[in-house]
Amino acid sequence: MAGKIMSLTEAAALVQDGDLLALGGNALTRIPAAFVRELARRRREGLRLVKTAGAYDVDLLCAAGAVAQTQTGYVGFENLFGLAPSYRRGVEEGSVRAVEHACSTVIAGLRASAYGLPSQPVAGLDGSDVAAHTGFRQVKDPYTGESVYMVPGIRPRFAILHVTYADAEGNARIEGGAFEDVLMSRAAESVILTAERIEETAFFVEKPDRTAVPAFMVQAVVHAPGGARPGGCHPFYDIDEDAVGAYLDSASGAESLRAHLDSWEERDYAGSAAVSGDVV
Amino acid sequence: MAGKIMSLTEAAALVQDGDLLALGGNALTRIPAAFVRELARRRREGLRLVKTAGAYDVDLLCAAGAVAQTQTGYVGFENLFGLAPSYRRGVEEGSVRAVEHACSTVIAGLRASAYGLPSQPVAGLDGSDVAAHTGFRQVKDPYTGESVYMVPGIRPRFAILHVTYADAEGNARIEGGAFEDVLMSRAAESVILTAERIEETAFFVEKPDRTAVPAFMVQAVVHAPGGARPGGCHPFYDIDEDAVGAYLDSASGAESLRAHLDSWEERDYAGSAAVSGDVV
Amino acid sequence: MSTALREGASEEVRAAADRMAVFLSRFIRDGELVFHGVASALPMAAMVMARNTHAPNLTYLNIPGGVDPRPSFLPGSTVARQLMEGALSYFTLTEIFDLSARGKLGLAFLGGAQIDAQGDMNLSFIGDPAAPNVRLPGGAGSAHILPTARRTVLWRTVHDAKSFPERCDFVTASGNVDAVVTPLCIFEKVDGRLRVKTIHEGVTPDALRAATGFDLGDLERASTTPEPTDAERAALTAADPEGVRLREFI
Amino acid sequence: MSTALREGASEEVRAAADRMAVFLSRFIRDGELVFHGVASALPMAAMVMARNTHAPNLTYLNIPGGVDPRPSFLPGSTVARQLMEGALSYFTLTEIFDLSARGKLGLAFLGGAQIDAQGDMNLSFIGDPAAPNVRLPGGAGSAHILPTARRTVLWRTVHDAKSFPERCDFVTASGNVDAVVTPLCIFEKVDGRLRVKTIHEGVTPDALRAATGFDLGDLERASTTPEPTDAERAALTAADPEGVRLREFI
Repeated sequence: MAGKIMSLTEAAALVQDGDLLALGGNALTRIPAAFVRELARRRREGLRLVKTAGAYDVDLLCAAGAVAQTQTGYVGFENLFGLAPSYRRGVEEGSVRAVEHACSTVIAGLRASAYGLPSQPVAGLDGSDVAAHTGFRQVKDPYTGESVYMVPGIRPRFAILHVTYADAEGNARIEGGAFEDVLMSRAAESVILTAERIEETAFFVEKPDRTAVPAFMVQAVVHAPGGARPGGCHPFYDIDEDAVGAYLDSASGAESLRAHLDSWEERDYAGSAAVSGDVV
Repeated sequence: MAGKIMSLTEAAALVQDGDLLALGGNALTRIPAAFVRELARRRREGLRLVKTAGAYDVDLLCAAGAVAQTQTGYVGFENLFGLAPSYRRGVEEGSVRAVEHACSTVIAGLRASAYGLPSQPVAGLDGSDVAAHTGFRQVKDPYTGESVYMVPGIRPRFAILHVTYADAEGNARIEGGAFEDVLMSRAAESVILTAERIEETAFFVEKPDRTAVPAFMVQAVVHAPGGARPGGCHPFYDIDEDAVGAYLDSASGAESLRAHLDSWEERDYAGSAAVSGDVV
Repeated sequence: MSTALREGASEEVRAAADRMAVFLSRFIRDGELVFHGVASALPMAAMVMARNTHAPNLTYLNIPGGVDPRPSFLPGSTVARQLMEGALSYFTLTEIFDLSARGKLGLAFLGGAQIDAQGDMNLSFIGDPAAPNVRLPGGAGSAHILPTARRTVLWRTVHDAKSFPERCDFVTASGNVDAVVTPLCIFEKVDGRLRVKTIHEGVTPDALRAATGFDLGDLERASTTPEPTDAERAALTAADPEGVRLREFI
Repeated sequence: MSTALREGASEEVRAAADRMAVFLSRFIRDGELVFHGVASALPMAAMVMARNTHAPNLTYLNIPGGVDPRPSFLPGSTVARQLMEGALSYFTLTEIFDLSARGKLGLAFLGGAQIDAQGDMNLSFIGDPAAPNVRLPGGAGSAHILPTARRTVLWRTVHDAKSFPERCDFVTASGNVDAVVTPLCIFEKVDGRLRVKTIHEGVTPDALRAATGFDLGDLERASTTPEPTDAERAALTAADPEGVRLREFI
């Protein structure tokens, strides 16, 4: 089992400064947490992030100074911890450009790319300042004459997805909510998977209808058990609220952020080592 | 178990002359054959049909004089039996208006309705006469300035889907190829299911990810074992080539078509009876 | 932790949370398709409660995608896996937006950091959007859902003049607002403007005016919001025994 | 029935079917994403054969949606459930169109009732489209795939002047045609026009000209199509033992 499996460090090195990245999962569920920590350790800069609802993943990269732009519908810690402090600071200080979206316009932009279109019409937005603020343009529908908002294509360089199961070739199964992961995989130029478990290909042949991402779309597979922590990943673990709180305490300064990243390093690298041993 | 279960005859009576119907399945696989036979028996007229690739279902309704218009990418019997004789005759004689589509433009039209849009852009069609012939219009993309074809929304009155399993409320599971059935269920105003097997709701709770159509979209559920015959329905039966051939022999005249419909009547009604007995 | 939350909350906060959950639940009609999104502990509790009381046939939709889930407990994140437990089918957020866009979503609950006199809401920026004093989280799906869902009900757990201005600093979403539920009152939208429908027990008109940034006009038509009944309180406690709804007040 | 087909077919038809399947398979590159659609028995046989010979890493895509299926037998309908057996994932027709639209579909095989001198094809109407002499089945996905797939290879089992006119009566699809495979020759598209690349063994230039409705120009550059090798014949028989490919010739 070699295939597309690589270490977390190798996979993170595929990401270049300035890349547009779609991050899978939603809020604190099935987020590519280990991967974004590695991007922060590698001191990536100028990243542009796409997500419907972000939390730890978007905030941590903002805390690390890695983010130039976000295209999101929501970034925050819900009723658990409220606003995302580093995201908020980045936007308020002007270092992070927040391109204001509705979750539905993020989806429309991803659909445009997935469908090979320059832009995708979207319903809604009536009466909202979002369209004018962000610069969504309208066309007249050629049949009805009504005005329709078009969202320009969002074509991430990579979709970064933390999945429940993957094989070495990149077939991926997601348990629990799939959110926008499947659409992101289609919209992106390529896909990097981190996976709780690496399985043999026979595992996917058994339930092909459960394969959310087919291997031919995937460039890299990282074995990352616990890779969504401190978020949750069904059926293995729930959101770790204490650990999320610890992150929020540490995100205020460069030094404490470094300590946070260090404290996760051993766990983040555990899978990569295991792949050439136990899992093969 | 009452729910939305009704007899084939009752469900067919929901369809009015002139309705726009999306027919599930593809070619000779998992087609709503029993349902279209019942529409022919009930002498429906002026129906407009939507399908990517049709065969027996579209041809039989043309043979019965029930069809005013088709929006299809393909109608034929593949390498098994070639052209669809009654569809062909209807179009050539002018009684059936064939709105020429690519399968992808049928999908785009369904997407428009599913997404609540008046029309949906679509890639491809360059150099083809289809767009001009059918009247697909272009808009200039408001970001790139390039011309993009828009397909007007296709909003069927009903999606008629033959599914593998359904419960009395209308949750539906499809085994094997799902084709455009899921999209049709979203694009249509309402859904009529015919199902090989009626299952308890617990069956769907066990594998909710396999529920292709949620109950809240469905208006009627018909128990129709063998309801795709002479087409195939995984995992229960394959295409019955001899029976397809027998249909093609009978489709040439009104009398032989009547005999064909009569010969299927007992089998077509078998399920409806069973529902109030065995299955409850 | 949730138990600690409940134990630690003041009597006043517990009463406010109970009231708001119950009042939200009353807007749910039996048989309706009902959606809540991210950061929506109160509507989550209200929907589970409503299903066990007056709306047994509601269809419960949420972001993880579980249709009509039977969560073993109510999670602190309203995007957590518990909202898929016992579901009959999965229906993703993308599908929910499409459903709403084609006019088939019955009711959606949406929160706002500011809700103005027109019933428009802001979850984007406080101050100048070009150089904001506060970058808020963003409106999630609200700009899409508010104008396309058949009905929406807004809520906010803080009722003060900054939260209820004459006009939002930025209109994140605008649309089909049926009602706004706050700790002090319930607004309805009439002729494009919020009007107080009922005032909660113990809230004086003067206190309500002082806490609201826009002119409430004549309050004589406003009646008193019927307090949660014993049956409603019991159903709420059964639906949310750990008091997750209190998280919105921390 | 398929066995009966094989037994009943003439030597000549069997030779033509074998040649065309083998020649189609040669266009498949290892590692490529390859698609065939409805009514495509020859490409189906060619793809299964290629996977067992020079293109073990092709990704096989089809309308039922089975990715890389291992069919227990080749079905008469190329939309049948056998094309999902042993698949690793499901990838619907809708997904395949999208894949092609974003430039990621490697190779598609598409048939045509007419294929003209420009390499455009017709599966819609013979005669005036407004009042056709023959209503053909329609082009299925071809109008989308031909201009968006990286490469397409067309085929037609009948090579006569009506099937290969200077211009189609109706252009159902036009686009990235790499080659056209017929029972007589292989065309390639050069500077927007079909040119004979190779002529099959035993076919004279005069016979080819007589069977083609457009001017073939100079045929001196055309070489002879290498006959199927013994290894290719064996692989084809192993891939399609029942001779489903013969169905295209009935």
